[in-house]
Amino acid sequence: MHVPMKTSYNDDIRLVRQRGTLVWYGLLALALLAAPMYLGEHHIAQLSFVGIYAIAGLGAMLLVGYTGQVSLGQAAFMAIGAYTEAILQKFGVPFAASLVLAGVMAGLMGAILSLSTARLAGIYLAIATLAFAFIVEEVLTRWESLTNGSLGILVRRIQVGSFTFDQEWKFYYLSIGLLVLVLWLMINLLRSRTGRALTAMRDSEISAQSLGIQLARYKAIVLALSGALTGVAGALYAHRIQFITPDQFTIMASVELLVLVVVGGLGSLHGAVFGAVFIVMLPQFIVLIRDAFAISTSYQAGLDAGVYGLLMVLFMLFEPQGLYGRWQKIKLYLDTFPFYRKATFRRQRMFQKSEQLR
Amino acid sequence: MQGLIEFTQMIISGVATGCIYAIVALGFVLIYKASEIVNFAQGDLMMLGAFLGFSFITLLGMPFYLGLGLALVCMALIGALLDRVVLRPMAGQPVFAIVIITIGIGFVIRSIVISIPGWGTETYGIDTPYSGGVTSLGGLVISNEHLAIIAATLLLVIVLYLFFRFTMLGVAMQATSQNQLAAYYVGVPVKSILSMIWAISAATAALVGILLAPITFVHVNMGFIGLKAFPAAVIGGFGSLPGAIVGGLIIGVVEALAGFYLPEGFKDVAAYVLMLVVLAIRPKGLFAQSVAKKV
Amino acid sequence: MKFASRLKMVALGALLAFSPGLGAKADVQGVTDDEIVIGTLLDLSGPINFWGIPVKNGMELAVDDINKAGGINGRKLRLVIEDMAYDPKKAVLAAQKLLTSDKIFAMVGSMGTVTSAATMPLVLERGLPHLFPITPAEMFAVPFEKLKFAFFSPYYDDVRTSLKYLIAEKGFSRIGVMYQDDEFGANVLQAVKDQLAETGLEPVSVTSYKRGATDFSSQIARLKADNADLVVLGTVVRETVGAMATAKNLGWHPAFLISQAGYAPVTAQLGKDAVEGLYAGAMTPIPYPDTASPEVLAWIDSYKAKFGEEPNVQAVVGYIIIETAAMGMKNAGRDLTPETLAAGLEQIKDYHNIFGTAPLSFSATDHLGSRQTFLAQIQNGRWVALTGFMHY
Amino acid sequence: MTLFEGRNLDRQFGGIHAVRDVSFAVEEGEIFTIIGPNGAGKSTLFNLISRIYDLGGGSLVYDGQDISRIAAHKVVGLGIARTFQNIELFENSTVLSNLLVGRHSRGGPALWRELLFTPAARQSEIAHRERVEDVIDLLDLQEHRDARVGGLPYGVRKVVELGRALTSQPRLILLDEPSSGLNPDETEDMSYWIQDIRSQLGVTVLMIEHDMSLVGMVSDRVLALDHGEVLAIGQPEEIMSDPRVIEAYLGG
Repeated sequence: MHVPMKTSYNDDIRLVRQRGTLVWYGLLALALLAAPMYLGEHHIAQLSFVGIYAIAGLGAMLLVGYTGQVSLGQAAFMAIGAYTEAILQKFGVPFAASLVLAGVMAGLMGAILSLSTARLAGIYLAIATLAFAFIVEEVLTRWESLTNGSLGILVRRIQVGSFTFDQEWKFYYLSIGLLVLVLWLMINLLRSRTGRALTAMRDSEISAQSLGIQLARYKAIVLALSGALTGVAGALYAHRIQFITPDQFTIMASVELLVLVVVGGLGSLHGAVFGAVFIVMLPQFIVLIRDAFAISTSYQAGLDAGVYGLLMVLFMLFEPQGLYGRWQKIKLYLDTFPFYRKATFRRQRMFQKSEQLR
Repeated sequence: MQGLIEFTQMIISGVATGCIYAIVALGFVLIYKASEIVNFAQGDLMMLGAFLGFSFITLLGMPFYLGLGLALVCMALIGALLDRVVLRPMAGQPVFAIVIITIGIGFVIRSIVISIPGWGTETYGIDTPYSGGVTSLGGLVISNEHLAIIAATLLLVIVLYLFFRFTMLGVAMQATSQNQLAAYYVGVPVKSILSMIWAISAATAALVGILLAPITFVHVNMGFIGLKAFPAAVIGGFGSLPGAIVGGLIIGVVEALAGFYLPEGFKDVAAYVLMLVVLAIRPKGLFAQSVAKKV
Repeated sequence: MKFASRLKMVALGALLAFSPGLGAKADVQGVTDDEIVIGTLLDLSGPINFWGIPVKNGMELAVDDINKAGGINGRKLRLVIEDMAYDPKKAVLAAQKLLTSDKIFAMVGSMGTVTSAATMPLVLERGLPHLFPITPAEMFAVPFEKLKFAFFSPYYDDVRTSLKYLIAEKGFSRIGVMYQDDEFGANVLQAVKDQLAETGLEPVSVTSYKRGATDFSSQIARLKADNADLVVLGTVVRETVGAMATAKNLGWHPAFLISQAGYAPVTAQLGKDAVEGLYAGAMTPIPYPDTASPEVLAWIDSYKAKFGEEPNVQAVVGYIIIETAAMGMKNAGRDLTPETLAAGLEQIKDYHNIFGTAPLSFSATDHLGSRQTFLAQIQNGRWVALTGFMHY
Repeated sequence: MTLFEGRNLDRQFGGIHAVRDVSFAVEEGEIFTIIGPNGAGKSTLFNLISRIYDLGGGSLVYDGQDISRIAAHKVVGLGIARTFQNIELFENSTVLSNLLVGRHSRGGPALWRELLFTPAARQSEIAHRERVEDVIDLLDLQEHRDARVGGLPYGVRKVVELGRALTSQPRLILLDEPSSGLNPDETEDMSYWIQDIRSQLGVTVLMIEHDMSLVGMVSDRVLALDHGEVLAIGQPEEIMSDPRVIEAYLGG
């Protein structure tokens, strides 16, 4: 392993700690920039979905992965963002403003939700967020004068000045660009006081509190930030799909975001991106399996749900650190070969961390 | 007078629906108390139970009660197997892991049901000895299906009460729920007990699935009713068996009344609004004992 | 096909997809000298896969029949099916794949309003035809666009037509509505409101439920309290039965009307006595084996031989979608382009297929094949036609 | 000068009287130890002081100010830091970031500055890190600096928790059984650190301890607690030879 020499406190705060990493990220950035030149439109479309879902995933990751607050209602934030964007667009608000407002609106709803959930933990919180999502969905359905109810809203393409995002590659640059921006904000947050307060709450609420962290306040902050990020993703989603209805933001959509963070790797920014790639590519992957093993399309119905569920179970059983955790292990294995010790990553059990005694 | 009859009628159908929520919630609570696992697959277990009942009764033509019993036994085995294979390795893991894994199990169950020839995505009915008729009381009418559900819930509650109160096994299960470590030290075989609790929980799921079959029919998505049972369990205080029953009944009745007296849309969110209100006042539900963490 | 060669195909497909320009570059994508590739997006694993799976079967049978009969003007028809699980994101991605990797010539019979609304622009932007989506919404034919065709009488139309007939012929006056609170249900509600408004009426009671609901007691109690004599149900199968059984248990017996969405044999099978007398608007007679015409019987047999189960209305829908699209292609002649296909479809006038579906006509100004429906009723456990085709 | 005073502290849980009418005063700069058999109410006393539990009766006076009703998260800001009996570290973070959380009560930039990581935010970060490095040097934690806490040996974690409390620059530190789980060598190290904390940093120490050799070595005064009540307060030798104290330990 490589232990860098540190000469200044700035070293610890730096965005990229090792020169080698910088090279790799530089190459990745180049590859992404040039992608529309060598990838087909279909793959560019997939990548722009990866961008959207990674942003939503970062919102969920902040809440679930970094603060330890399980949310089964993330889709509600996406819905709020999407509807805010669609409605503001109808009133002719410019995209830059409406995108920000979509995030602000969703963040505000998150803060309001925290009023009733601040004292909750664990499964109670999960179910309370579920309830929140149901209520949001119902309000969107019933508030017909604003949302057009179940009939949905047609969303036009994004227009900035005279520039229209009418082609795949344009939207791709927008969503990847926003993803990079959001990643930068997240990194900043996590290397600051607030970010540390959030991870502290995840590991031990009681000692976080004794160190001066006001739990209710930080739970409100994290729900607001998570809501805002997911809301921004929702706004992009609305433009990407161009037609939104309340039933696109159901419990299934929330579960999908939860799967994204868990499969990607809890508590890591890479994890959110890995998870987004996974969620977007999985259907194609299933089609490959189907074709390769000559499974009749009659069984495809079961296959899809089955693969999805099986992966969730297997990841939890065998790789709770998610794809990113697996990637790190492979990297460490190569770095330390042949001295790799399995025990380095042995998972810890937490019998004392009983829910009932929180 | 007409208003009073309508009101009573609503209460009755609310109670019947509430009983369904209550049994599903009971299944959640049994498992949660024992192992702190919230089983998001409970609804799908219910669906699987109903499909088994359908196969035994309708496809194989068994007598209703024999088919019902057989379905319960099969589901109990499946429940124990799930615990043994999937959930035991997860003991002590954080909440999200449990949430994800049980949601995953739910998906797998759905996938299996869809892929089995003769089950699939169609909707089926189960004929019961009691279906079709109604019982009238003054101006009130209760369908036999609803009566059966209420009766079965009562019976189940009594049986479970006697079991936990008076049998060795039941007492051992209670001990396990209260303190696994202590139970282990006094010689309770904690692991087998946990499997047995899963078995009971899965069997109650099958029971409720078959009770529901004449009303909502048997189909892949029937497990979604589990989402309504969550508020029931939470309102009751997730760790309390009587709480689950009371929570279920409250939700059922509130829903029925909201559907009749309040504007459109309130029926569907009544359960969730009520739950958020309860949680804001009592963060651990109505019946939970408050235990502070020791530091 | 052998496993290895399949694997090779997958690899080759991936390679082609990554390298635009390598694939055969014809003037019109999806049309080669000996093949026409069309695509469809179905829900095979989502909440409405009880529609998607039989539709898929019906479509595959139609493709088989067409190719066995020599194809279309010397070209074989190939259908690429993508599952979108009723998820708009998956639908958009799957549509992208069909359009850019599989290079389909036309999108035919995609399912779902939301999913089709999200994918239709992608198809039309490329100048490709979007044919016959399976949805009750009118937006897929109206406003008129050159390459956009639909043939379903929208549920909106069938409800208005049935309601008009029932009010005129049976004298119902107090109309109640119970609808599913999604876009399908909203269409039904709108139809009732608009039809009643023509005679200055309003629904006496309007109530709704959430998709997947199982308990309808408070809704039915409301309708009963408002004393409706005809209840229009914006429901599919289970909810139809559930609502009527609840009413029966309460000792209340109004008349019930549903849209095409609940018009299926399974409604009668599940509901038994409870659904006796239920009215429905319909486009296609149900293919009961004992009353079917010899052609339909032969069709039922070949379906059973291929899929091992009885066909249902959904399968018929899948079949006639492909059959009708193929007819348009045949009319277009050997020089097949989106424009000639549109012209070919527009030549179809008053076409009656073997299933007795409402006759289809397209013209240069109207791309909605039929707005006609007939009224059916459940009598003794099966659907019986009460009227001929009509329109409000 | 009296830094901290508990006056007639009282707390019941259900029927159990965990702390009954306990009064004591801690002088600035002293090391004050609470001893007592298991279940004597020592940890409850700490939890009352750090406001995790509400007082049933009595009052807490710190630096002349009544703090009986302030919110739990504000306690550390006043200058009272604590450790926990069973170690409550942030297991999934590094030693460095655990210690940095200790700086939380010392303030920081506005959220938007953190998100954009403005120069002000960077300055604040560097200032906090300088303080933390001082503590790392003091407690010899350099080699574990970037290690994940969850993977460290118990003894090291105990020191990290002490360090985390110190980074908040307390005037009074509450140590809940600093030596529990440590081997004799580590216990000895711990005793030196406790003395260093007082002599080098001028921090007043209020601790709960079982190890009588440690108690004897570092304490200025000792309070013996049994069944939630004060048995005696006095010099270490005095208390340890008090027959009531001995009986409480033997009799349980």
